[in-house]
Amino acid sequence: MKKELKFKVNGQPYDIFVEPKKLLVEVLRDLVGLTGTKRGCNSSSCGACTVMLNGMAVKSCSVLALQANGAEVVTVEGLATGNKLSPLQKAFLDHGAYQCGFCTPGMLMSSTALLAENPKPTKQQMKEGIDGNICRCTGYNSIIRAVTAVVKGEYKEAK
Amino acid sequence: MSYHCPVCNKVSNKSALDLARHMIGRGDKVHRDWITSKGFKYSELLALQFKSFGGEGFKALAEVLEKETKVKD
Amino acid sequence: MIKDFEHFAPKTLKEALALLAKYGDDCKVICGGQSLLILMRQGLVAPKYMVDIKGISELNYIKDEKDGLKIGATTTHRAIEKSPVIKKKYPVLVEMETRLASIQTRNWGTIGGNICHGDPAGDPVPVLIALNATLTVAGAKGKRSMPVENFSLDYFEVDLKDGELLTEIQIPVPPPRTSTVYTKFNIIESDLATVSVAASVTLGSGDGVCQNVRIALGAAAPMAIRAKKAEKVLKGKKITEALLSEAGEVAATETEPISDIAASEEYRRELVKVLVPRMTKEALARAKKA
Amino acid sequence: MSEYSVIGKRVHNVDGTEKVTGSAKYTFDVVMPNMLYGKILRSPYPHANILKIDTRRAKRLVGVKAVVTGKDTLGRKQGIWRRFPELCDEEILCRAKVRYIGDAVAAVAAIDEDTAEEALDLIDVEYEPLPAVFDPMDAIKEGAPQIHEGVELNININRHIEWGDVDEAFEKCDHIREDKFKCSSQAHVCMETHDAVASFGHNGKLEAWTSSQSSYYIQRLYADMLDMNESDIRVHNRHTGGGFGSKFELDSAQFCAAILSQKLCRPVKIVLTREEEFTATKRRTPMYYFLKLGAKKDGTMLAKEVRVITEGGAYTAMGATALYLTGFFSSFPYKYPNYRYDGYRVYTNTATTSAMRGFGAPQSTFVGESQLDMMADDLGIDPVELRRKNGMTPNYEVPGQAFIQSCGLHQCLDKIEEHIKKQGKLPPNHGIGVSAYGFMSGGIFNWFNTPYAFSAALVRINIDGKVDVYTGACDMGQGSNTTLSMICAEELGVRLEDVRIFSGDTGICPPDLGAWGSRQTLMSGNAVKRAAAECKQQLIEFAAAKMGANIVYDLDIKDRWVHLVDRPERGVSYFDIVKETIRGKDGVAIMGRGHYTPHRKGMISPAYSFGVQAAEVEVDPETGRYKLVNVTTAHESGTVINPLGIEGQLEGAIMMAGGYGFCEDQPMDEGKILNPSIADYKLIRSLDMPETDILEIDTYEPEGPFGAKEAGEGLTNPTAGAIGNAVYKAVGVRIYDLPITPEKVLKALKEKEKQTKKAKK
Repeated sequence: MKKELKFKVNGQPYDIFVEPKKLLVEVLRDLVGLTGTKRGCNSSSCGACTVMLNGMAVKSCSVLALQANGAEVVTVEGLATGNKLSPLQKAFLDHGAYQCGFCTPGMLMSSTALLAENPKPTKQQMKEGIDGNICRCTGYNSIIRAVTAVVKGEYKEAK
Repeated sequence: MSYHCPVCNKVSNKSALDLARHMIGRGDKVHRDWITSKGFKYSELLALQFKSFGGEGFKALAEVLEKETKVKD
Repeated sequence: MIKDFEHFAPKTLKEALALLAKYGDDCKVICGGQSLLILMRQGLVAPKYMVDIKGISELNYIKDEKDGLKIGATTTHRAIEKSPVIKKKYPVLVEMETRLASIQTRNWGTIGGNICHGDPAGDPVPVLIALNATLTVAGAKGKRSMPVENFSLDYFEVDLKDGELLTEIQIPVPPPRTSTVYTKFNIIESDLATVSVAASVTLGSGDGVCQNVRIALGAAAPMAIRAKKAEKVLKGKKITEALLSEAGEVAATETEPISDIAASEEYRRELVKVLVPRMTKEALARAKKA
Repeated sequence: MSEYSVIGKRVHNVDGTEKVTGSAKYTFDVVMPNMLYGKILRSPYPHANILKIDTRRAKRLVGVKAVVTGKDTLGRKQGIWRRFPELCDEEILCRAKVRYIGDAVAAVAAIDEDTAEEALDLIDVEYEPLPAVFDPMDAIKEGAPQIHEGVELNININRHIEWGDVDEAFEKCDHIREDKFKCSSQAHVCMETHDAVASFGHNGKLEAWTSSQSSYYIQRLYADMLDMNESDIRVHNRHTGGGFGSKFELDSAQFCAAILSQKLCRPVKIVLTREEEFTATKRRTPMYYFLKLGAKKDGTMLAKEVRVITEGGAYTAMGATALYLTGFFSSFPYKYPNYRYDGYRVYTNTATTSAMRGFGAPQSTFVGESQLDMMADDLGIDPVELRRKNGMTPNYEVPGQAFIQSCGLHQCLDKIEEHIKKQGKLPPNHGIGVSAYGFMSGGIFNWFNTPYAFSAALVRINIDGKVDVYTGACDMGQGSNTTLSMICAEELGVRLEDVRIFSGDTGICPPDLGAWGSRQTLMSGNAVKRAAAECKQQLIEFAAAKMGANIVYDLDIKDRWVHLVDRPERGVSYFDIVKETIRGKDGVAIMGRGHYTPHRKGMISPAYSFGVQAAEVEVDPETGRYKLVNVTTAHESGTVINPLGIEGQLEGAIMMAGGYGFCEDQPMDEGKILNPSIADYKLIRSLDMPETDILEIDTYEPEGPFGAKEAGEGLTNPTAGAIGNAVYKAVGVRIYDLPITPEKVLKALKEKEKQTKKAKK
């Protein structure tokens, strides 16, 4: 039977009842209605469902929704501040760090979590940061160039 | 001299072998039936062809075409 | 597709053990769930009750004590990977964790969950065997401890009696002039191991004799194993290239590898022959410097 | 300063802001009121008759609204080669017989996915298993099980290409090599799996949202299978999460959703699981390759003979084209005076093989470039030099096959040679392998049998000067929306942000054959350019009248400024002219129509792009494992319209083509794919990706818009061959079957060790 789930998504508090079997990604997409987070596999290996949970990048297809009780979740819809894109979003645009865009929400969340935890990662650490995310279009190097540009401070933080 | 395909209006002026390539290559029902009517099994011709280099399958058909479809112009 | 279940989220170990005793075989423990949820999504596991121990903070710790390192079962891989004290005193654990699956999996998955999943290709167990680690499990009838190498019984089967929970991993302080190294062979960097080797070497004082050696192999048998015969080839002797390759040959005979889409049986044995000497030599080199 | 103001600039993708904010809507995200969710029941048998399907239990499950089987369809057979009815052989929802593990036999629509999935287990299907055959070499033997009625030796189609006198030429060769290769299968792994929302109205018309590369094809194939007028069907292709050749044929998600929706007049959404994506959609064609190559001592290639047997899988799909193209590109990019190709596509009881990026050329390039390197070794000639000696040149005619206008192969060879020299002496166990390639910019053939122009576009200029482009082209991520918008802006002389593009919606966009064969930049680009030119002409006429300039002056528009070409300072604002033109045309918005169909062109394609790739690997000789260090590519594709786009295509191609050589494979057991998940199907990730450098070559293709040609699929051809040649250069072993795994490298090294020991005795 359903249990209460109280948590925040992109700063907005939610208090909803979910079946224990519900995964975090299902709650975000179907109940909270944020379809930016995608799903691309059934074996927790593609990373398209990556969101930030209490500041950490996690695969929302591999987290029970109820385990997010009391947590702060950030999805791709939460990256921009009002009508200002985040530095990473702007860098992705400039460097063509996406093509079909289906893995891009996951890539952005992994990169955002990486920089939140370590503002000056080495190139190897950047690659480790997105190694959990499969992209079939770009060949990853454009994403690494975008993250590098942000690390070098080429983009102002949106106030 | 040229060789006229007995089934469709394709004319090959090079050789019977060239016409054989056209007929087997086209591979539609009409061409296959004509080839079978000459006592060949279409799939056997193909089998001959892919078993080894040298285009043996086509040579076999070309001999028949040499006789039956040559036209002196 | 996951079948629905009743979800309990106990806050203390005591509560968790009570729940496990009450529901027995009908319930399953979930912590990070990084491996378990894959099985549940594919309908391979469908318990009626789930005891979610992710929130039990009393099992989430890294303690560096006089007699060694204590790690709580619900500690995440990432916490181990980023722990300064582990980086300083047990660097092999950090090297191992960095190549374990992905950052997302390491952020939420736990060391205890990984060990209890019992995958012979899992990264932590071979390293813990090489480090001579022990595990503590707790049940309604009390606690018991065992060397980590005895915990895995068979393919995805561990020594957890009904109603028991893994609570702690203990790693003894390594003797002086000791170094432990780990490597896993695969084609894609962050993939599961096709074969993995952990080696720990302790040097005698000043004479280059290998006072003690522990060699553990992953993905080379239904569970992670110690290559005891190979250890005997080296123990108490001065290490030479010939001895090292002999150890590799012997270790290969101790494996029962499977053939699967990643590699054939012969190739896994061949890799053991190459990686055991290579890693033992690496451990030896580092031990000299330690 | 290049004379273009929009083309060649590094611009953001026009749909970029939606994609980096997660607001881009894919079919995956479509939710409609009253919508149901569907699941498909698939055959567990590789070859079996369907005796009985009992759906009663499933229909009684609470929440199930409809269950359909083959009996609920018209029993038609679909195929993309509509001109050849005998090649349209796929029922999608099988009526009497299943032909591979994964063939669809029933579909359920329910209130949610879990209920639909549960209902699948309640459908009882009685199969009569038949003997099955999996390898093409077995399927062509006498007495092998017949997969399709009346098809002898399971030969689905055979193709022949020949010029010159091959047998005579081999007589004159100093050196002849015969080699045998095996090319493996590969999965597209689009991040968005196949999905569709089909919605029948009570008016009998169908509206569908689907992830697709050609909404017009889906519309037409729907019409065939449902016996409807194609214009009673509207297909939307919102954003698509990747296609790579897997999304322009009607698939089970689209068809079953439509059949279910037709019964209920409610929208039905079906999203294939990743496992279905691996097992029940199409994949790259595995091929057995037999090559015979003859050359003179000085390295001149005299004759090449190629025999190919491909694993066709259960149905024809686009496999027939792959068979033709692999034979055609086996001669690329060299001038063979005598050439013979025989290809056979053989039905097998495995998942159907069809189009995938490169479409037969990655296979022919891997085997061709591997053999060429071996020939270079035999003759003692440098591999680059051997390629330079035989390489195609501009305005070369592939005898009786194709006419090549622009060809920058030799500039690419020079640049790659320079790059290799710059690396200097490589560390031990490192090697750099070379691989040259050529590819087409869209195909001439019209096997789809549509009377429409290949590409069509409509451009409309509104009162505020803003431009709307309507094109049937489909953007699956390769960036055609951006490239086509740039072409329109450049032609009209406005800025990119003045252009808004509508694509892939068959309701409002003119038909276009869609995204395959790397055709859209050239073909859809030409259509958009001509439509924009038609609008420009109307503006120029009004501007000339208004300015009253001497008629000897030509007018042009650049950066929103209508001006005299010879006196650029004399002009008038584009925005003013637009208002006046509309007022002068009785208030009608300015419209332009453009279309493109290649006429009187060479057999295969209006234009060809070329390139050479150098891959560096580092091999661990004790385990056979090797690392992809660097892949450098000199690619020429005429004028580069969208630099960010072409760089993305190149790096993405290296991930896919590199994977084809390095790790990707679909091992099978009795027709069952053993690794149907992203966990088990090895893919290159960021840690495994090599450094990628691009050496841009400047060429101009007269046939293409502003001189542009393809940069989509050609780049997927060389990498497997470059890796194979690099491994040979590094440790001296040649691998003849893909993928090149460490196990194969070590086995070959051990073999070589045995040989040298024996030789010493």
